[in-house]
Amino acid sequence: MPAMNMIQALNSALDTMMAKDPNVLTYGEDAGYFGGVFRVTDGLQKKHGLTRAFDSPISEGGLVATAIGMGAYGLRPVIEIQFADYIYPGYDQIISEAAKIRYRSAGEFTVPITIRTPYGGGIFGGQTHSQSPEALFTHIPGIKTVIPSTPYDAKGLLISAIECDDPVVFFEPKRIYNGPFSGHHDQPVQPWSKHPASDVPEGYYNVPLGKAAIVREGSDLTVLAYGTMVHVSLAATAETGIDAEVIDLRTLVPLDIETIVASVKKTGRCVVVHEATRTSGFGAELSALVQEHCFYNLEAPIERVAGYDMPYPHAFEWHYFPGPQRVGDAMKRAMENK
Amino acid sequence: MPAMNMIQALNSALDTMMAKDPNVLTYGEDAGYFGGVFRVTDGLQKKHGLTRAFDSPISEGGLVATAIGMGAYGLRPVIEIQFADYIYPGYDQIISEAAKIRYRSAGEFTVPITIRTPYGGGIFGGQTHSQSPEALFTHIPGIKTVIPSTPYDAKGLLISAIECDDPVVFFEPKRIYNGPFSGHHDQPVQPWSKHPASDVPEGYYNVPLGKAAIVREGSDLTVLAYGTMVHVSLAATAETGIDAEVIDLRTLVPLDIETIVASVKKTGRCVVVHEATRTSGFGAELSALVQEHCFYNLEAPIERVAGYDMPYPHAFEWHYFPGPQRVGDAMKRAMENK
Amino acid sequence: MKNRNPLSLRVPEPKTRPGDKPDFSAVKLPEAGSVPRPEIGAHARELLEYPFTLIRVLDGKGKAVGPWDPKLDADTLRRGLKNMLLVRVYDDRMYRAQRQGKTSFYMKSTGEEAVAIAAAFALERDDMCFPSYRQQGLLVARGYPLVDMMHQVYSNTKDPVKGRQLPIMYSSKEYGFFTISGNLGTQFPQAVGWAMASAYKGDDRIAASWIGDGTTAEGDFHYAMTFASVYRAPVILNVVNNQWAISSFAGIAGGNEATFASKAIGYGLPGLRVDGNDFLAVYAATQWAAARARANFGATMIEMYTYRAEGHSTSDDPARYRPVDDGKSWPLGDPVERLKQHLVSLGEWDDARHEAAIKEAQEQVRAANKEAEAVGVLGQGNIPSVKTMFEDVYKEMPWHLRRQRQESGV
Amino acid sequence: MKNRNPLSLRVPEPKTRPGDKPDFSAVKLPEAGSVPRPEIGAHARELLEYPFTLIRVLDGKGKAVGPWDPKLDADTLRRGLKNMLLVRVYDDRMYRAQRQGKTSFYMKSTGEEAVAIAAAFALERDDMCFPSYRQQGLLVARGYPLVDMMHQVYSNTKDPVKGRQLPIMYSSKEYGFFTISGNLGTQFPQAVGWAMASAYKGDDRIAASWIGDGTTAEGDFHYAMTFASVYRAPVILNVVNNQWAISSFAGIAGGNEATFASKAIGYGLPGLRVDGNDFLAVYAATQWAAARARANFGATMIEMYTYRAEGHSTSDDPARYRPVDDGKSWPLGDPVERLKQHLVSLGEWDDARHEAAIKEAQEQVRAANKEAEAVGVLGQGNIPSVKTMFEDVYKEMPWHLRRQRQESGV
Ligand SMILES: Cc1ncc(C[n+]2csc(CCOP(=O)(O)OP(=O)(O)O)c2C)c(N)n1
Ligand SMILES: Cc1ncc(C[n+]2csc(CCOP(=O)(O)OP(=O)(O)O)c2C)c(N)n1
Ligand SMILES: [Mg+2]
Ligand SMILES: [Mg+2]
Repeated sequence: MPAMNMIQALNSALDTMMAKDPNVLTYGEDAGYFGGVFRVTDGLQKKHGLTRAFDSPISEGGLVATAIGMGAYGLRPVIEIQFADYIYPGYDQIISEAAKIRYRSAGEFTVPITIRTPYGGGIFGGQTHSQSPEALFTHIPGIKTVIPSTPYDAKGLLISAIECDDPVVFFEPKRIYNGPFSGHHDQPVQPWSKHPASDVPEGYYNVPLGKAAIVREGSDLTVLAYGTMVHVSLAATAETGIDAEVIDLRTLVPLDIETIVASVKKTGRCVVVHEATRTSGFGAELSALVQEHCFYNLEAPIERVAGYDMPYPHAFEWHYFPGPQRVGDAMKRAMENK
Repeated sequence: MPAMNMIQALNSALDTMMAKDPNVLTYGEDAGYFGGVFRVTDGLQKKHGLTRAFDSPISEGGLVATAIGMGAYGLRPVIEIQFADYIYPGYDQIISEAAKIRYRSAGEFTVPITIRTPYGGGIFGGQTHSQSPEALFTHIPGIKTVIPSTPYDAKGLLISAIECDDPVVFFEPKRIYNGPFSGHHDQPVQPWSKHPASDVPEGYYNVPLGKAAIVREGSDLTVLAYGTMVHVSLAATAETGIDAEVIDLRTLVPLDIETIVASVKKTGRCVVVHEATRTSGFGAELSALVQEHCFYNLEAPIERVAGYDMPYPHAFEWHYFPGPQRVGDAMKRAMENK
Repeated sequence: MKNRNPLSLRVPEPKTRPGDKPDFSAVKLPEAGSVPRPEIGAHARELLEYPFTLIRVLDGKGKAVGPWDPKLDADTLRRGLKNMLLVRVYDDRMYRAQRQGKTSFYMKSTGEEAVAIAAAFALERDDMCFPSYRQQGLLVARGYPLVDMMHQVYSNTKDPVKGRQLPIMYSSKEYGFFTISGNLGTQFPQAVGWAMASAYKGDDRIAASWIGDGTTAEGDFHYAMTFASVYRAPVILNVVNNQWAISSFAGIAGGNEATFASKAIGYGLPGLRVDGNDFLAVYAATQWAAARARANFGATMIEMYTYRAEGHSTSDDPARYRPVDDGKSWPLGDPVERLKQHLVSLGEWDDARHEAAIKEAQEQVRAANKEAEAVGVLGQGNIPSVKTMFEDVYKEMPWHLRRQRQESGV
Repeated sequence: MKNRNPLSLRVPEPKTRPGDKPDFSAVKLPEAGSVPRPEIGAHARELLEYPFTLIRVLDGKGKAVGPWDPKLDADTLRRGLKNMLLVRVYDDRMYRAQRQGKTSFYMKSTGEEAVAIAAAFALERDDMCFPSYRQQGLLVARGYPLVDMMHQVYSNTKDPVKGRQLPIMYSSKEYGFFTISGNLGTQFPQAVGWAMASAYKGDDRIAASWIGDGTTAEGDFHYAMTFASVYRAPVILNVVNNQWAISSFAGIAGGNEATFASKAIGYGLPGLRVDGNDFLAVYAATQWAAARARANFGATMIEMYTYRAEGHSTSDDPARYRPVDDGKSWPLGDPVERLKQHLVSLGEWDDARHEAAIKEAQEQVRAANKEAEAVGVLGQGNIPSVKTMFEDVYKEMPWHLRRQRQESGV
């Protein structure tokens, strides 16, 4: 199998599902002829036709709303929101409609749609190309929130999202589209091809929603992360020499609580890591859940490493980005209390 | 001083500030001639003139956006979003614009606007007249989030919000507009007039943002609540006989962390209460903060009492609403572990 | 050079307020039958005048005149009239039920019955409707059981949406009636998406949606119009201009500056302006738009020009913001009376039969309500099992909801 | 009866793609000078044809013709030309700086200089501008120091917005230039709010805003038009139709179905359609709209019909989705060349002076850039003190940010 980067893996997921199911189509701003500003839909219009991969007006609200209508008809649309920072004009349709239609219609109408959107920092995108708004979706019942961290998972999870009968918001960590990222921006960029998870099957397979992955087993403490931060956490683990168990959540809602609880009960310590701003970020929910389930096992306070509570500031990319240094420091603090 | 209910107190705050400052004006859907569906702006148009209290098109996005423009000009608009459940079409303008304009312009442009909106359940409003979306705002740097629980605080906090040079989202607990509510829907409704906090001065005064109130001192455990849930928590305290310290947060961001930490360090136990859905609710942030600041003082897991993770279901109003029974049970659980 | 006259802010006000006499002198009415009927394939550019006139079929004497006369047979007209009567009686009964404390909330469509009933008649049974909360007439016209509507209003054990929605937020996939949302306008672009899907699949079903005059100010209106225009979606986008949005008159939505129908021009869509109290005009315009959509010429926007004869909802008292009996002076009258007059003028109807029809409707409603109340009304505990409250959030219940259900002790 | 022809989904496509010859045969151009100039107080209803024509002043030979000729003196014209040249040179230099790795991003306004410069000339200095990212010409025309723009682009220690914003997201209250947002369209209704405030205070300043053709599909466009119409706000709402939205042609925003200017009709606002590459036409239309607004007749929407001559930004390569040199064939030419031709035809300009003007502009830009680069370019660490990153989130720094600043160790 050829090595795929995350863009190629996502493209392959769409291509696979469009070939498999005529009810799958994709559209978004610049997602048609051009193939998307990150090239994720590249070639799909040429291969599957003008009406199955096309450009949309610049209207995130209209994108989500029409996808909901298509879903109600019986299609499985996959829409692309160009940057997660621009999802908010579609927010009402996502949380007031997509999330609630199954419930309010007692299961009569459903919304099997997938909303793909690149998120996160590390690309000098400034405050409107770097946001991580996942917590604004994890608070909303009726939506599933998914975030891959490798090409293999990206394809398998996107296929599961498309096949899911509930609406899925699928956040793509744009910083690692082309290669894993340790957080050491001063080191040479690694391509995915050197990473085992770039070994992506051509055809159909899936990675189930709601299952976390233990990407590194360890006994000293548990690190909960997702997206780019999985790789940063692994780097921090290597650099601190702490024998951390690093868990890639992969799906935030529904959360794989068993895997988390089993790990923290084993290690007795926990560090939660995300790029999103700290206050009311998803890390708060993780911290609350861990102390609720593992209170008597905890040997030290649960640490949160997160973005500072401010818009993502352009020139301060690397002061803002929660890199391996900050993650490592938190891991050390969590180990201190013996 | 005549007793005021919360509606009269809010009306008095607007009237006071409109009389004091010609740059204060108010508008919203049905907020003009009619005086608002909850009557909070009643009489303001007649008294202060057509251009100072008027109806707006049904466009929450336009409401927020025009208020931002007015704020940039130098006015202090107070807009009414008819129900918090309908704030989402204005969400992009609130979090991408109002919240970020001071920061992105390095302080050149500011947004001294107040967004008033009734929130919460207990009125058989069904899933689109009962929501508590505060956590969708506490996650956003640059916004202050305020929730009063009495007429006195409502007026004083609203005046502080109007005078604040940062954007404030002001959530009004509609269930207690006309009287405090213990959560016992089967008991006769109490008017505010019987409550000391209905003793509201006619003229100008303020209650500072960012300061919580200890509404009941106690030594057994700490209850953190806001809005309607303050009264429900007091009822649960009385009914369980647990000597709880009940803290009314009043402002969620910026949070009065000192008051919270001092209390939990004293009691060693904490219960967090809100109506909003549990997952990623503001209770998660409170729980995370408390365990970060008070880990070594905690004698039992922090309990969260919150709305179930689903749309607010009409017929199940009292099964869904987190009443004194559920709050009391959580308090007992928190007391169990000796 | 810059002039130094101070600017001033204009806030629109209605002509009349409580205490004033109703005054509709500003309402300009072209003759019934005076508006030509274009080809269904006409280019929108050729239809620029339609948004500024008013399509009327029934004249002052109840005669059907002009090119828009759909020439319906007497049986169809009688069915239309009976359906409108049934909705009106149903609305009255449910309104009373709320006043009697049997439910929390209700909304009538009184005065606007033709908008929904005539549209349902002109559409195919399998066309998909995305209504607002004021088109209960669609369900009635399609034969949805009254008793099921009542079960929903009472949130009882037989409520099709299991007590989860506010009264009148009906949903019926079987009857082509999309689950009503409390959030204004969201259904408008959803209908466009459904229509795009139908076109994508090479289906022949079209979609129709309804929003109010006030709701046109929401972004969803603009999204719907934009996507419908760009992708030539087979959809009918109805704006029901009943002159009021709760307490705000249509001028607050821009109605004083241009007709709502004229908003279609900027999207290159036909914008028809129709007497919404004229059953035949509503039928004819809907029929035209449906034929246009089915022939792949795309979407039509229709302004249904009518009047909200009663309060916004059971929570509203219009006497606080408009003259009492304002509705009685509405120059386009009442849709029931006008269709009755037409049938009478055709010799196909008379007062006796009308009285009988009303009685029959009341009987139907009484019987259905008896059955529904027997199952249960709100507040008496006859609600669906509390267990079900935790279902349908997702297709499968995730662990955290199972856990919350446990904690709830049900 | 229902026909059984299958529906089909229409997705608009541009006439030409890479490999094709440019083809603008669909662009219909009325004669320069052929459009009458209405009274500034004219009712929008009398202006229904304006959105469908094109206001042009400069004819093919560079002569100014017709009622819209603003009759500007030669000095003003020369200043306009020099400003356009300056912006163009500035854009080229900054574009190169990005390619040289001195900053992360840049966006040019090449081919659209007249849209911003002529508008700035027609507005009063204290009128408030709410621009998109492609009206840097407004700052240049108002004399904002080039070096400060460069400091912003380089995010250096002298960046007026303290390194917090992406390059080109300028902000200057002093120069009446609202802080640019990365979120498309949000400034449009904000400008309306600012204008409402000016009217509320009895001030005489007006507001102007600019968005692109693609951005008209956002809800903010609709909000702006609705509030401007309802409250008669003194604002000029410009839609810069440069034919492209990154890789999407204007048809994806509905441009094939109706002109963007015609969207004004549905709000009862005048909609002017203007040759955006004609300095005099842009000036005249802006002047008309400004006079109308100042006289309290309310808002005007103007479609500036132009062409995005280069890539969307430094991240874009237009050769992937449109014919190379498409821009060179734009039937309305280049704004700099056309104003030059006009001045030459008046005997007020010649090639030598033009060359000298370009040199002078290059000199200005070179000098400013030297100064800016000396202060610092992105990636070399010459950024504002990291402490400042924590400031201005709120007026006063709350405890949690103070704490985060401590933890950051700065
Ligand atoms: C997004 C949103 N904003 C506000 C409301 C509150 N609200 C409910 S009905 C209504 C008035 C709607 O008026 P109109 O669109 O004319 O419809 P009508 O009631 O006249 O049929 C308002 C403001 C809502 N339900 N949703
Ligand atoms: C709300 C939002 N959605 C999407 C984007 C991404 N984006 C940036 S520029 C652009 C194209 C804008 O085209 P147009 O409005 O025609 O302006 P132009 O670039 O042609 O001047 C897009 C889609 C954004 N910045 N904001
Ligand atoms: Mg209405
Ligand atoms: Mg453009």
